Amino acid sequence: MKTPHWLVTALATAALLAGCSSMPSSAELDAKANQAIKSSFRDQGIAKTDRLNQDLGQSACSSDKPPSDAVADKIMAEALASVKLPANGQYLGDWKAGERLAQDGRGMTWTDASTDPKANGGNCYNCHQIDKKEISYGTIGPSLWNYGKNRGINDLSSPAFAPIAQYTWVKLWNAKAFAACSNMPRFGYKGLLNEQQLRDIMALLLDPKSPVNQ
Amino acid sequence: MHTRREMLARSAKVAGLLAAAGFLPMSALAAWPQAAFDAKNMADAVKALGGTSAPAESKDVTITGPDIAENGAVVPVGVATTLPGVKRLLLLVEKNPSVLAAVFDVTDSVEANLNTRVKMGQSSNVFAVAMMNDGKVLYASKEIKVTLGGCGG
Amino acid sequence: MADPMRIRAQAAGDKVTVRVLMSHEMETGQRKDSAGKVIPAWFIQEVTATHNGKPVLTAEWGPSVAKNPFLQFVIKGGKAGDKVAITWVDNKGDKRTDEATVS
Amino acid sequence: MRTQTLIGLAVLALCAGAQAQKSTADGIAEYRKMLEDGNPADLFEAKGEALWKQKRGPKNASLEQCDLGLGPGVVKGAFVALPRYFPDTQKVQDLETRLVSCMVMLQGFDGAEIAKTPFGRGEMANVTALATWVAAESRGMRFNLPQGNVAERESYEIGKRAFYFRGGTHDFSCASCHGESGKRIRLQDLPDLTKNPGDGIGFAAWPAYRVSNGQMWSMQLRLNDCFRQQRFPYPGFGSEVTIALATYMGVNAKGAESIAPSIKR
Repeated sequence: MKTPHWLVTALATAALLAGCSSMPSSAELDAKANQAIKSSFRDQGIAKTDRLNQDLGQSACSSDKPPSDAVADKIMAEALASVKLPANGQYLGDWKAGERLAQDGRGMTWTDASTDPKANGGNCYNCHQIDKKEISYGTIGPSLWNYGKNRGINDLSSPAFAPIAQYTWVKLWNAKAFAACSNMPRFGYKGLLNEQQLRDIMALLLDPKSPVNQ
Repeated sequence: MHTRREMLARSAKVAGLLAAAGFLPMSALAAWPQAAFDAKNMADAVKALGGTSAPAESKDVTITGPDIAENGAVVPVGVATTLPGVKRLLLLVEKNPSVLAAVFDVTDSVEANLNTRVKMGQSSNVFAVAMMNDGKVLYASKEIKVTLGGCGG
Repeated sequence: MADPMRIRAQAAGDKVTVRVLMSHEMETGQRKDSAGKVIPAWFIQEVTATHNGKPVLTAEWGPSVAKNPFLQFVIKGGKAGDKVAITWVDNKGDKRTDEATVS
Repeated sequence: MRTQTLIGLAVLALCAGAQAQKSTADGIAEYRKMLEDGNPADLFEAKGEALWKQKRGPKNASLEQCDLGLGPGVVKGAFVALPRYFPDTQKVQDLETRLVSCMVMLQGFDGAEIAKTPFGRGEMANVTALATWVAAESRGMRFNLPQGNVAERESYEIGKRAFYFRGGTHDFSCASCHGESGKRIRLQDLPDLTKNPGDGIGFAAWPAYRVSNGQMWSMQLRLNDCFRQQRFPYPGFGSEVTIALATYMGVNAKGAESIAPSIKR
């Protein structure tokens, strides 16, 4: 984006006229904010200050305005390329284990002992309705009730299954593949859940036997 | 000089002896009723508190509490009855490790209407019990759902 | 020493509604600390209330009464200016008494 | 006949569904209402008031001459105008860091030592109790933070940037949960903190008694635990980001009525 020279001059003059009480420029404030963030945190347990080093997907989504289309496209392309599909094309695990993971909001905080995915939950109900029997669900993400059923998966041999399963796996692995600034954690990419855990959550969403699809 | 703990232990023993001899006065309950708090269900708790008849459900006993508790750590509950001749009111949580939560020995100077807050480990029936002077044991129950909280909860 | 209670006693007609908050951990004895050691039970076992010095209510509590306990009851035949005193005793033998004037 | 019964049952089931939906929200509202009368925050408020008046510390002085921004000893109204800039410390300070400054200047306490103390322990527990009482003295008043000073405006701008800063293992920022209206996490409503979320909501509700752990939570602890749940590293007590976020939320809450200290899940 180009700013006309006359505007820059006018703004600079206005700033000068405002004198000592003038505010720093937006760029200066950005620098000050970054400095403040650096100096305000310290390591605690497994939560180290390197968690503040942003990748593009984080830094470009750190304001009240979305990134440019070009940047968003780059984030999505990189996210898509990062996805590891499951070994042997085995997408589904055990929906009961998936439900337990969906209920579990633990993991990766400074009060947690280990960064091993086995110590982590999926946090799903914090943001999504999933099994209708659970009344304590969040609304930051869409309802996932009847997730598989609504997408035409009545049995696992249905032709709808393969593309939906792949889409869902990618979404769970790295949600930025479909929305650059998605609110959803990148469960596979960031090592929050392992392959088996992802399969279990996949089963909760897609298995026709899962209570989610009744 | 006796410590309070020794005194309590002693008065418990004395109360036990008195009870065995059939001389249990009201004030003997100054010692904490350990057996009642160890009980695993309502009937046993009532028995441990000297109740002689089986608890019967009654519309004359009221239990108050929310249908849903946002957090099980603090659940407001109340027990009340309009019947005259109440000796003791109890609050119990069916699925807690210690079922009995509170015992209130009421006098004529207070209304048979008490409110407190209990902990609940999970969704459970909560019982309000009125032990009457005539030996009747009446109760009301209510299911209270305990929900899971956000984030790590 | 335990922190003071908050006692509110309000008269309406010839009845006095008493609301008490007590400062107490009410530890169940069922929880473990971060090192896996059981945190010993520590809870109020007995609460007594007096109205102008006369005992009106005794309560025995177990560990499932909530932390920083709340108790509400109604005294018959009370009026503004009366004294209501509450005493609690916990399983370690600690005790505390506080008094309030009915308003 | 059979069909009719089935339809009847289906309608019943639908109604039950609708009722269950309604009763969840109603049930929670009823629960919260029941807890309002007899908020254990009262216990901390009373303790805070006693601490304010009590002669303590190496200098054996009370805090009664503490300047919370409206002049020495003025408590009423101070809470709804914090954080603000203080010439004597040349810093923008929130309620808690200001209380620590007063404990240092008037009572001779070691401020760095207090800042290092975990929440709920020692002098930090006293700071929380004091903050609870000071906040309570402004109950019913409306937030109106001063923004006349450059440092105050800068604090707001830094706070805004920190609010949207994404990081950590889960890519969360404050805005992930608090950047939109009408959302909830599990059953808890999430205030939109980018604007005035309404009377007694968000910034206007803390300090608050937390039912889940039976603790009194100040705004510093509230922010600390937000960052923990965000999977961020540990924010220092009174660190620049925490003050800036408080300024951002406080200025956004302009006009909101304070109900602090409140009671929360």
